[in-house]
Amino acid sequence: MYNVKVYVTYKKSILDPQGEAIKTALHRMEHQDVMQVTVGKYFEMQIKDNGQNIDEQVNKMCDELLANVNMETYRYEITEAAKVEE
Amino acid sequence: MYNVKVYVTYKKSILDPQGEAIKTALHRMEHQDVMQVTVGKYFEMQIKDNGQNIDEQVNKMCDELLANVNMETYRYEITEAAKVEE
Amino acid sequence: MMTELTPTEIRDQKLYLQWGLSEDEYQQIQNDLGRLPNFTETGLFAAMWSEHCSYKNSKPLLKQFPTTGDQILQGPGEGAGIVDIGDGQAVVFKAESHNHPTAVEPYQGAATGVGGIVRDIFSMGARPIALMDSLHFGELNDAHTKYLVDQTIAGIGDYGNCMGIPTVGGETTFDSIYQSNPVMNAMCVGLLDVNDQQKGAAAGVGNSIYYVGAKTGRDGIQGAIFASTEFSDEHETQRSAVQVGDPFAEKQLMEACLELIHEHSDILVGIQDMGAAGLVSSSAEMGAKAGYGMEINLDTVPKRENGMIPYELMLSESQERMLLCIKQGHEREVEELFRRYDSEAVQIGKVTANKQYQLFFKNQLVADVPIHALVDEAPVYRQPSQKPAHISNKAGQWYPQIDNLTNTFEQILKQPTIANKSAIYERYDSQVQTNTISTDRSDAAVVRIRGTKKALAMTTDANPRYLYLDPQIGGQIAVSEAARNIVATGGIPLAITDCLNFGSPEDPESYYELEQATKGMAEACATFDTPVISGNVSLYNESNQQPIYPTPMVGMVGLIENLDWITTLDFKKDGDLIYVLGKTGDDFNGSEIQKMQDTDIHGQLFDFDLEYEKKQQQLVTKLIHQRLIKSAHDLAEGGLAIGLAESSFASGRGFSVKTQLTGGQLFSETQSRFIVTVDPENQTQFEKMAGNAATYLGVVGGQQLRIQASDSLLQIDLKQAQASWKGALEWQLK
Amino acid sequence: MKYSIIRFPGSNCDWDMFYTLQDVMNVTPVFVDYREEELPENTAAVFIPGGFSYGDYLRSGAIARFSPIMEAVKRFADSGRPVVGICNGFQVLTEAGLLPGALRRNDSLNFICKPQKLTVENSQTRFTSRFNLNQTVMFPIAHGEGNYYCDEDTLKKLESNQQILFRYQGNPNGSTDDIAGITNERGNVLGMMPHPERASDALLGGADGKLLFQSLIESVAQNI
Ligand SMILES: Nc1ncnc2c1ncn2[C@@H]1O[C@H](COP(=O)(O)OP(=O)(O)O)[C@@H](O)[C@H]1O
Ligand SMILES: [Mg+2]
Repeated sequence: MYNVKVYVTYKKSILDPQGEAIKTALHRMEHQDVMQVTVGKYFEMQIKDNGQNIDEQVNKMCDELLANVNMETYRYEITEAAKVEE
Repeated sequence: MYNVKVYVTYKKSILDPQGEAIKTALHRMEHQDVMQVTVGKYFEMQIKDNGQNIDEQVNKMCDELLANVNMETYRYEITEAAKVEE
Repeated sequence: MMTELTPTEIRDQKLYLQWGLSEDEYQQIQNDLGRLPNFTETGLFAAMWSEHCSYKNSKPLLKQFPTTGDQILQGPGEGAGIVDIGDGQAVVFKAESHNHPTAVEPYQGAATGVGGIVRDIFSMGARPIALMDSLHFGELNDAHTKYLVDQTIAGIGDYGNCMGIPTVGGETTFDSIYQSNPVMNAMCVGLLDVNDQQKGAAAGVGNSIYYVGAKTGRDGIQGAIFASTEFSDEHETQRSAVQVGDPFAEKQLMEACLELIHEHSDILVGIQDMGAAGLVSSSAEMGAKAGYGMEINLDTVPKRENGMIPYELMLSESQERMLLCIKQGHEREVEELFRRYDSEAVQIGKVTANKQYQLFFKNQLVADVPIHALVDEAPVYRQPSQKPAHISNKAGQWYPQIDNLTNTFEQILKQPTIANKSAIYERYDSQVQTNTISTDRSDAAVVRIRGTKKALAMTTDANPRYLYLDPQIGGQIAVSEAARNIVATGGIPLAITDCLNFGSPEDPESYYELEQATKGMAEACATFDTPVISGNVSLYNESNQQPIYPTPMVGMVGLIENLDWITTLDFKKDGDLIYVLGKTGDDFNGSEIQKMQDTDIHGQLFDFDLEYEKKQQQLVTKLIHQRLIKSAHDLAEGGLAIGLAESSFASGRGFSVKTQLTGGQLFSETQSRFIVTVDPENQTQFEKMAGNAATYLGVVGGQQLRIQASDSLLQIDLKQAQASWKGALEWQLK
Repeated sequence: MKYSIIRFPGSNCDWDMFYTLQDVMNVTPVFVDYREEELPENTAAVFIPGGFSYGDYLRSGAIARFSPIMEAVKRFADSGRPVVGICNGFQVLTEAGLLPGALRRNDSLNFICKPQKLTVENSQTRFTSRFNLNQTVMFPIAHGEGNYYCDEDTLKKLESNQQILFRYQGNPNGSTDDIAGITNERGNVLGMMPHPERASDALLGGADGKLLFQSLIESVAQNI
């Protein structure tokens, strides 16, 4: 069993309207020292070991579903888990 | 300067329909070994050091804005950065 | 990061070819300038002379369209067309295609398509009051198409919903030809006080050019060029960054611009949105239109990213930006106004007398070209045209095979193109602004004009299958069906906008389709006195050498002079009499039932008579004005059987009908027909007025759909039929 | 007496509320900008209209609640006077802590706009006195995040205090216990996802919403 965490964010050059709106809101709340905010998506997955390369599988999931590579990038972390956490 | 990463997810007790939908989609794509998917929000922030406790500040941002503590939980990571990345 | 080639490197390495300029065009630029163009200048010409901006291939064909009329205040050439509707008010509308961006990133592609068309409308001074769409996708049998549909709908919905503009209608069809080249067209309708009418012109030496709205990033650079070249899987990696929409920023920008227009018109000289080819096309067009030159200081342009070069700044297609020309001396007022809406307003240049278009960057003159060369002197091409091999001249008529009429009927109800579209339109806020009188209960959507007794009827229509079989007749039908929809709701057609979605003009067969379709549309527009007041051309819709069906979307708006004339398609009362207006023939080629039974369409398209169509429509208008009919529904895809069923489903009332037609003919798609219902009290009067145009069918009532045809019987429980029709699309989208 | 309609950047049902109050209900609405720090004098009731305040970025209503005017709205509510949040307004009121619970994304994950039948669960309040108990009414809904959530303790309290005013018939969005509209404990703050202002003109398909405005306007008149 693997625990996989995937982080998807917009590519650098892509507008992030949410990030901007949140930054402005934080400034209004007196957190003026926040210089930049980027908003992304975060996925936690549990994947059963099926004998195939886990990296390849996760890459495929990201490329085909979790991210749109035309505008987003992703990174992930894979840790091995002995068994399913409840 | 601090780099801060915040992860916001629904509380365990709350159904996450988005996670379910993504799991179903992954299964259709032949990734049947995905056992569970949770979807959350992910924020990257750059915060200028203002001499005040950074943990306290981030906690406050999360409690008041980034998460709705009625239904969400959050965790964060803070790393010190020498200067603003370009 | 882009590197700028020198003028000689551009010539030697033929960079201009990569950017879509031909050898001749490159030569013409040299003649215009009297020297080699530099990197920035080459980019400006490539963008401005692309099909998307210059219409170089379609212009001669667009000339066929009637564009003027007593009611027309503004024809093509501005952000949107304008039609007078009396009482000092006018309706403003236009449609736009975003097919390629939608194929690449459906959510953002569709969203920014909506954002763009909304800017066109408020740039004219109008408040947007409605949105519509026209969508054509591949068959719903693969995961990618389902994803495309879902995300396109989400993108359209989220943008319009957030802007507070109701999306009141549209159309959606499914056919494998659109598999990897979907069609996404959006139309926006606005309401204007005639006194507020604006133009996109920058006149008056010394007046200020203002950039307002979002910052410029590297989004969609080469978008205009990209939209004008063919799409094939190999180019995947060449795609430039997708544009992301920010409807919230646009809402703020719209409110600011409308306040400027309504309350400070004395200082506003011109306004235009930054659409395709962003800053260059908006600024150059505004200057050229007014007969002036312009200078722009690129250092002042608000930037989202570091290190952008002039080429990128000029061609970026970042969204939610507008360009204004403001009277000299009133800069403060404008800046202050936009600040109140958290929107940026920055002076980036001024109007000059010398008719040159000049760009400064880091204190250097980086582009200096005659403004008219850029805007008005793009070459115009008449391409070779050849009738496609598949267009048949054989009169052979295909006939449906019907073993069990009721089963065939239920099967056709479930075809995604016929099935109820609530799984789509319930994801759009159709009610905001509280003026929406009818969406799915009438052939055209109906939106009232607050404070008057009037309403607007609006519809989008295309029937690509007919156009594929015969582009000219298909073009006539597209306009006619739109008019029929308007008339059935009690409106008088005013004018149309269009999106011409076709294949490559360099392919003689695709060019033939474009040529013939526009000819047919023009003929129909002349017949109905509905000039073309705006539109958009999207060519090169093909993937891997396969063009889509010719798909001219017609967006039509009509005026309902009196709220009492609003007519919906639902049956009103048990016992009402049902008539069909118009004759039914054996018209199956290109029909829904042909597609269902043969999986493709073929044969020669049926005949069509514009004059007869017009007479039928005039009759319906007369019947409505005399209050002789209680419901009206035009017959389209699926024919009489489907038309009756739709009126039944919308009302929850069954019907019992008897006809001389065969079971097969119930699905014939003969044009120029309506189903109407009549109160028994008015039967004599109705029959007198309708004469032999009307054929009595039966009565409304009960909980069964029952059609006794000459050779067979259709009978089904209303609830069961309705469930099939209502659930089919939702189920197939899962 | 004035009926104050709060306008945030991105509010878009502000005019709908305005026209309903002015043209249908014949009372005097006024717009109040989110940057104001005080409500107009003589404010009889506060309306927070639907829309997408701050684009609904992050979570709907999350950013709007930090607007200067919200302090004044809180004071107004604390003094026992009526505050009504419709759709985005409901979301703002929960985010601001003026109403319990939260609004999640619809369980279908899709925005939904359609006519929706509701059951009136309590007709003894200042917002619902014109309705009958258990009456079925039709109000349009139009939201992407209308899936009401609260924990069990809160739900029990809502029930025992009769704070639930409207329930959906045929739950469209996954809301806990079919909840469509609630009040605070004191009964002076109402939040609901369905749009009464879209159901106040028969020409547009129904006028059940007028009963809600009538109830409120009458209660205001009685309190003077
Ligand atoms: N993509 C869409 N967006 C909005 N409304 C749509 C869309 N597709 C279909 N509709 C609506 O669904 C209803 C039925 O559409 P359609 O089957 O094309 O009707 P008709 O053939 O009578 O014009 C209409 O109210 C139409 O506006
Ligand atoms: Mg149609």
